[in-house]
Amino acid sequence: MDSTNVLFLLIGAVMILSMHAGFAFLEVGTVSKKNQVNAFNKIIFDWSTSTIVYFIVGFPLAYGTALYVNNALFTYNNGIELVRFFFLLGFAACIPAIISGGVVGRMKFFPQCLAAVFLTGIIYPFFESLVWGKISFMGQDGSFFAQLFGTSFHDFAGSVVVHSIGGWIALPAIILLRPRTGRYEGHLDTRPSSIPFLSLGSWILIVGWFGFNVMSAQSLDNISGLVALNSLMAMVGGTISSLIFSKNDAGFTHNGALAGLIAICAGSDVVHPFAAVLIGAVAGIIFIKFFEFETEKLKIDDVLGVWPLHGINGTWGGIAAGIFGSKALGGVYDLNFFSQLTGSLLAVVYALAAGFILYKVIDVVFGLRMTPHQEMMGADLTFHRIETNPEESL
Amino acid sequence: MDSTNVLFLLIGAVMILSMHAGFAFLEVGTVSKKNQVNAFNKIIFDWSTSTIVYFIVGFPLAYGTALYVNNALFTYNNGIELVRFFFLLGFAACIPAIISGGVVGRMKFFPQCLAAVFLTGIIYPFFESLVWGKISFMGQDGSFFAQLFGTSFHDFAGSVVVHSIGGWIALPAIILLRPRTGRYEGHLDTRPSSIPFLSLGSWILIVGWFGFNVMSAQSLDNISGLVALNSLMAMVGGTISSLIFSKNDAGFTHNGALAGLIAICAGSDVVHPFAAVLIGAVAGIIFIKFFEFETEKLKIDDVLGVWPLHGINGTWGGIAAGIFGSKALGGVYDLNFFSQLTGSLLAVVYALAAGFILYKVIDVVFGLRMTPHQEMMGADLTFHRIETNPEESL
Amino acid sequence: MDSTNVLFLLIGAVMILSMHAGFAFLEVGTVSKKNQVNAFNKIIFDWSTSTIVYFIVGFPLAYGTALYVNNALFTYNNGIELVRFFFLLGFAACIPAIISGGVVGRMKFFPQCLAAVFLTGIIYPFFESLVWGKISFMGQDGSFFAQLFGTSFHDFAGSVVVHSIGGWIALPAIILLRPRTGRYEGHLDTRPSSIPFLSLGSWILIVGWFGFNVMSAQSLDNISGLVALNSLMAMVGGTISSLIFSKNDAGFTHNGALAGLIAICAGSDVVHPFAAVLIGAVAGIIFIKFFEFETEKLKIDDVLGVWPLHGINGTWGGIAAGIFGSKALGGVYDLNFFSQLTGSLLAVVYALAAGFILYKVIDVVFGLRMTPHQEMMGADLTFHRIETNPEESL
Amino acid sequence: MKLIVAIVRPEAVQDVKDALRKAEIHKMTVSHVKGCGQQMGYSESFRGIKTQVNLLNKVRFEIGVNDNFVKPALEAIMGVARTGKIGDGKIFVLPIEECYRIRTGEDGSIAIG
Amino acid sequence: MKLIVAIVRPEAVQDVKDALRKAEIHKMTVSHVKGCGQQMGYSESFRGIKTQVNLLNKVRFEIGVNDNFVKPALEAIMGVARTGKIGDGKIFVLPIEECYRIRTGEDGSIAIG
Amino acid sequence: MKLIVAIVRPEAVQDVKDALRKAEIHKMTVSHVKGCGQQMGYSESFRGIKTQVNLLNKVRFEIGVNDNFVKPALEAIMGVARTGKIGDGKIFVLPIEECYRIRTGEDGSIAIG
Ligand SMILES: Nc1ncnc2c1ncn2[C@@H]1O[C@H](COP(=O)(O)OP(=O)(O)O)[C@@H](O)[C@H]1O
Ligand SMILES: Nc1ncnc2c1ncn2[C@@H]1O[C@H](COP(=O)(O)OP(=O)(O)O)[C@@H](O)[C@H]1O
Ligand SMILES: Nc1ncnc2c1ncn2[C@@H]1O[C@H](COP(=O)(O)OP(=O)(O)O)[C@@H](O)[C@H]1O
Repeated sequence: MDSTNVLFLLIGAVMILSMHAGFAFLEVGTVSKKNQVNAFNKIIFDWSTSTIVYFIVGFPLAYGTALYVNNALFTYNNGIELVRFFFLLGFAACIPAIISGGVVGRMKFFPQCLAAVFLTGIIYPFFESLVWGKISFMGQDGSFFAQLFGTSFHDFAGSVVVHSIGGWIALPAIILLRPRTGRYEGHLDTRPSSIPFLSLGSWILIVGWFGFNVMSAQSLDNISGLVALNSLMAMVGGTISSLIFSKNDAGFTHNGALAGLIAICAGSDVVHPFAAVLIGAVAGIIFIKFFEFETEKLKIDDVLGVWPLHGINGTWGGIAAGIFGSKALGGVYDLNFFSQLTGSLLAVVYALAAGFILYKVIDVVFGLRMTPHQEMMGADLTFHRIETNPEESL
Repeated sequence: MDSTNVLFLLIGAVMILSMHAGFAFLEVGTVSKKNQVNAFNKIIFDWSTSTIVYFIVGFPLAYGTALYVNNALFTYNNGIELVRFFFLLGFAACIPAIISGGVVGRMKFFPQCLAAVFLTGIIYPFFESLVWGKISFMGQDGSFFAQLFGTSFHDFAGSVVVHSIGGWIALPAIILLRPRTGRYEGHLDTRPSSIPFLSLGSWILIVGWFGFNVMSAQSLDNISGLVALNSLMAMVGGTISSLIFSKNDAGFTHNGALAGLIAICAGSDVVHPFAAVLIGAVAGIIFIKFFEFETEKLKIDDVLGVWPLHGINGTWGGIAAGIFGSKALGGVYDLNFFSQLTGSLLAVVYALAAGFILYKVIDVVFGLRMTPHQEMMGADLTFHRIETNPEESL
Repeated sequence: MDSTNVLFLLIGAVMILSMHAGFAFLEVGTVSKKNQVNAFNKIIFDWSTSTIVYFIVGFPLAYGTALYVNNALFTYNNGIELVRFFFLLGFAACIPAIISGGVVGRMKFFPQCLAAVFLTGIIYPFFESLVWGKISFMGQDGSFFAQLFGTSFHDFAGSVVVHSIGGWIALPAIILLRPRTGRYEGHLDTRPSSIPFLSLGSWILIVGWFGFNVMSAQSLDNISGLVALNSLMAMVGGTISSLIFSKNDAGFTHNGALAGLIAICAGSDVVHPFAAVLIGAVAGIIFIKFFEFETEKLKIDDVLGVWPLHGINGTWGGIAAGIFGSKALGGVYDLNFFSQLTGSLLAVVYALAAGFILYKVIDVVFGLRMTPHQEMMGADLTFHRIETNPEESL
Repeated sequence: MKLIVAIVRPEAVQDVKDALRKAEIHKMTVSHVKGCGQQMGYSESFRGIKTQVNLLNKVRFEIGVNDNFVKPALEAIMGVARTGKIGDGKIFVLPIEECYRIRTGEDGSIAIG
Repeated sequence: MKLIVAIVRPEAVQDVKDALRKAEIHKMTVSHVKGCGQQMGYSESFRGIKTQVNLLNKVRFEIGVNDNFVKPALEAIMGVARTGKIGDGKIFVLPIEECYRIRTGEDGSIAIG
Repeated sequence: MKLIVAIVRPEAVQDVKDALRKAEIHKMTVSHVKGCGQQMGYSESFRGIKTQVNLLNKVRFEIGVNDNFVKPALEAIMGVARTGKIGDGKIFVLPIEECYRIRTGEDGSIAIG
């Protein structure tokens, strides 16, 4: 049975690993051609540093286990703790990958990598430990929240812990960084470089998401077909609503599928499939409306729209679980609305504060922003001395 | 054991989900650059509407289970019925994805989405129920066919039920729609936009196919290494024959692999691996010859060649199982040739009739065809107001 | 349990199959645009011929089982032997895929396919049988090496058997073929065609690699979380070291991840995760230094750098397992350094000899090299009569 | 010697090439361009942001010819590139002062053909 | 009749199109080009191999006009394409000897507009 | 002032740029084009459908120079772009009537360099 659980978690871990290629292609397709190479190197490097940092600091912080000092764990139960680390690392590494899409095109390479170190080493694992980990505060049976509200805060696969944390940390980073040069003076061409790469990224994320959600059961015995079905239903709801509301806009449609998946993570194990469709459909529209509000009204230059996509929809997912996670509405379990609401809002506050402090400090110490000339030349030439189709340049 | 079966079916379901990205990229690579975005939005939207429709109407029609009215199923045996739905949805959703490749470049967006609703809601599930489902007619033990021929109609993973139905429905749709403007007057450039995307699509389909075929066992106990090996062998046979016969043509080679996989679905659990090579090799040549016959002689403008690829090769697969599914020829089971032949032909008749009626009615009521000006501008600009590489336009 | 093992091996087999799409895209992205189509057709055709040849000749040679003459195996234990073949075929088929990247741009199509036949039919399986197969010489318990050194030669997932054999066979092939015209006279543009395709290839390989390594346990009971973690750690080590040492070069970074994975195959089940990071980090630097040494100093025109990547790093992996595979250094097993060293060097000698003879004979009999005019026009037009974006040509 | 610069519809390219060949004009340089004229452009939209795009795909021929070939070239092009709908394109004839064949170094009217 | 060939920064394209439209000049042919001038290039590097790339992205306008439109066109372009930093580009005015509208076969100054 | 339009092989581009630089010519506009001449084309085929493609990749240089720079420019280009095999390309010299530097508004021979 342990060997089976190792396989189970491993499949999830590898699927989440593959999602990082999805993050990369989604960014590559959405940004300007002069910032494509940078997206690739950034994502793979952030994944790599996150691995080291989360292994040494983050995972021990969240769960109390330092795998590297306990060789017995290497073989105990086929090494299941190692694979659990790998699986949970995938979640942690989403944080920098999410933020990356918001700050693209004008953030310096190493400061942004440095941020990843703190994000996956401390900021994310601390919150993680409050919900899933060793600090019995929000999500654990008998935790503070459980005592306060009667039911603990429920976030099955990370709407709040992963997506909202990532998306809300991105917001201060994007604001501190200021818009790309010319973004609100009409000089900047904001059109995406490649719909096929955008779509490829979206598909890779969609497919990998089933590892993200289903394997969050963490043991095969607890696998739930409902989680799989609800993830599907929310993806479908997000796709349909955003396609219709955006009048068949390719960018919104592909992000709508992701919006649905983000929002369903929290309650995927408890809500009715029709509720999942609804949660996803609302998420698709949330993305459209808040993306326009953010980038046009507030003039916050969030390139991929990571705050509305991951931030607001993550929060929506946490709250929605509190609404639809109820037997009266066809669900299989009764969650507590106030527990969900409080937990979801707490994450917002934590993420905003942590994000502001982190990026402010890095900005003051190292500087976050590329020079105008670097920005004009593009991150690819600036940091990697290469264009995305090198053979074509003259 | 149930949890293991949930995992087993889920892996299959997710692999088939990923194949829809493959359908999209195969289409994107083969069509003109002005129809790429449309392929993406069409496939993801068809998948989404198919999910809803098959959940509410199609699956209950085929198997008698309405999952949404029976909350007990959400947790019964780890929710296995929900995952079975997801898995079988993948098959249903192939129907519009197959047809999409034939009608591309001149069909209006919403009529084609509407067709998907009827296809996955009624037309496909009805035939499915005759072979795999609750109407004991062709494929079930003790069904009408079993009584008539001594052995029931065998279609392990859908050569006939999925591919031939999809491919033969496409034929009347393509004919009703008429060729793209200028296609047979020499004005139309039929060259593909991108071999890399075509190849990517083909590879995604090839890889996902092993979920399609192997998980058709539907429970881990029944998993069959022979199914996996025969799928591989047919893919390889199709690749080799089509590469050689087409003198190394990249389009035929990549479709040849798919032709082999389509033809082996039906008999993959019963034939000898060498028979699988042969079935695949013949399928590769069938595609080449019938594609040329169809598009050059009959002047039917089947852009991706979905009728020869899925239609004829699906039928060939059903019949081939009747030939090679015999212990005398090294197989592991004796199928009945006439049962296979009759079943395969019945599918042709059903698909032609259903396809003709469906698309004729939609044509009369809503109109199927884009205007010549829309066609000239491309489906991307017409329906999505964007080009595939927006940043490059001036 | 057997059905579970069938699933286990099948997942590995399919993941390795997918890696061949990765080989294709890595090559496509790195070469000139005029050689892209060729990469696709070459890889899929090599895979196909390898399947047939390894099925009929190679696998029986290595393991003594001719699956096609023993129909009982088709159903015995859910056909597990068939899936084992599929899994091990994936390794064999890597040999031509590895070499392909070195000889690209000037090797004729059919001679290179012919080489694949001998490689996967005889040359690779013979060495394979010495380590993993029926000839008890190097890797088996009680083999010659085990007697000589006390511990047999250990190559868990093929650093030596697969990668070093492939990479070192490529070396004589590349030398015999001579550099591309103008390569060392400054006339040749060596810039890659597409970083996105290069990165896509790299990501597909990275993800698939976990099937390559983890499923090398060959039965679920033996699954090892340590193998998964160490693979991850080496990938991460290779990425980080090569990014830093190459000053953020996109080509080196993406190949560095692969370098780490190649080097860890041999010892992934025995070393400490920190040792894995180190092995990977060294591998990343080895690639950079030896690639420059090979292509600039030795003027060997190894287009993708397959000799330093797979050859030298494969050898390094075999030796590194002998260094870090020791309980004193935190590992879980004590390997013998001299056993590892001797085995790794033996592979070098065997591969160089076999590669030289094979390609020399093919060169003399059929000729390996394209004409200068063909080279100038590109392999795509020469062998496939098509360009990679056909619609764009005029 | 004249340089004929012709902007035509992408659909007409094969026919223009054939017509020129029939008129014994074998040498030309061709490129993808974008053009706007009486033909309407269109507006693009991505995630709610609209962009006015009024340039459509066209193909530009550049043909250096001796004076006596100007008329045949013009006739060849106009004969096949005309659909009668707006967007058919334009032809400009510019004077060439010198012409060189790089391969041989020849110049003048012998070099152009 | 003159052919105005203007090389401008990619960032200026929308403004140039608008300015021309305001000057009643609606017809043009545009293409992506690479240019070098006083502006510095850059060097690329891939897997240790450096390449000197000194051509930056520019956009080339080609506008056929009657003589009285030359001045408005030049003013329109220079009015919006100037940033004052090196790299702003050049305008060349070439003589056109003949001009034809393919759609109608019309020629001369009536055909150009 | 003259506009030198040179069509060369893609392989020659780096050498042409270097040669021009040595001849003190630093300003140019370059683009990818397709060309056909005495060099044979090829035919493509995809899924059984053949297309005649007779245009090969070339690179087009466009260099505005003052009259005294014409000869050095021609010599620089021909010196390095010549392989002696067909396909080497052509050079056309066209008259420029006016030239403007967008950055400063300067015109004439001072603006071109
Ligand atoms: N005066 C001009 N200068 C440059 N290009 C022109 C000019 N007039 C037309 N063109 C080119 O010809 C194409 C077709 O022109 P348009 O005015 O639409 O056609 P028509 O000549 O039929 O009215 C344009 O897209 C543009 O590329
Ligand atoms: N003499 C010329 N011939 C051809 N193109 C030129 C010439 N001078 C400038 N250009 C084009 O204009 C662009 C900007 O020129 P540059 O010299 O950098 O700007 P500036 O005129 O401000 O000094 C160049 O990249 C090139 O494309
Ligand atoms: N008269 C011409 N008009 C326009 N372009 C030409 C002309 N002659 C040659 N070219 C360009 O030069 C390239 C090489 O010409 P080609 O005739 O093959 O070489 P060669 O001059 O050595 O005979 C052609 O592909 C084309 O782009």
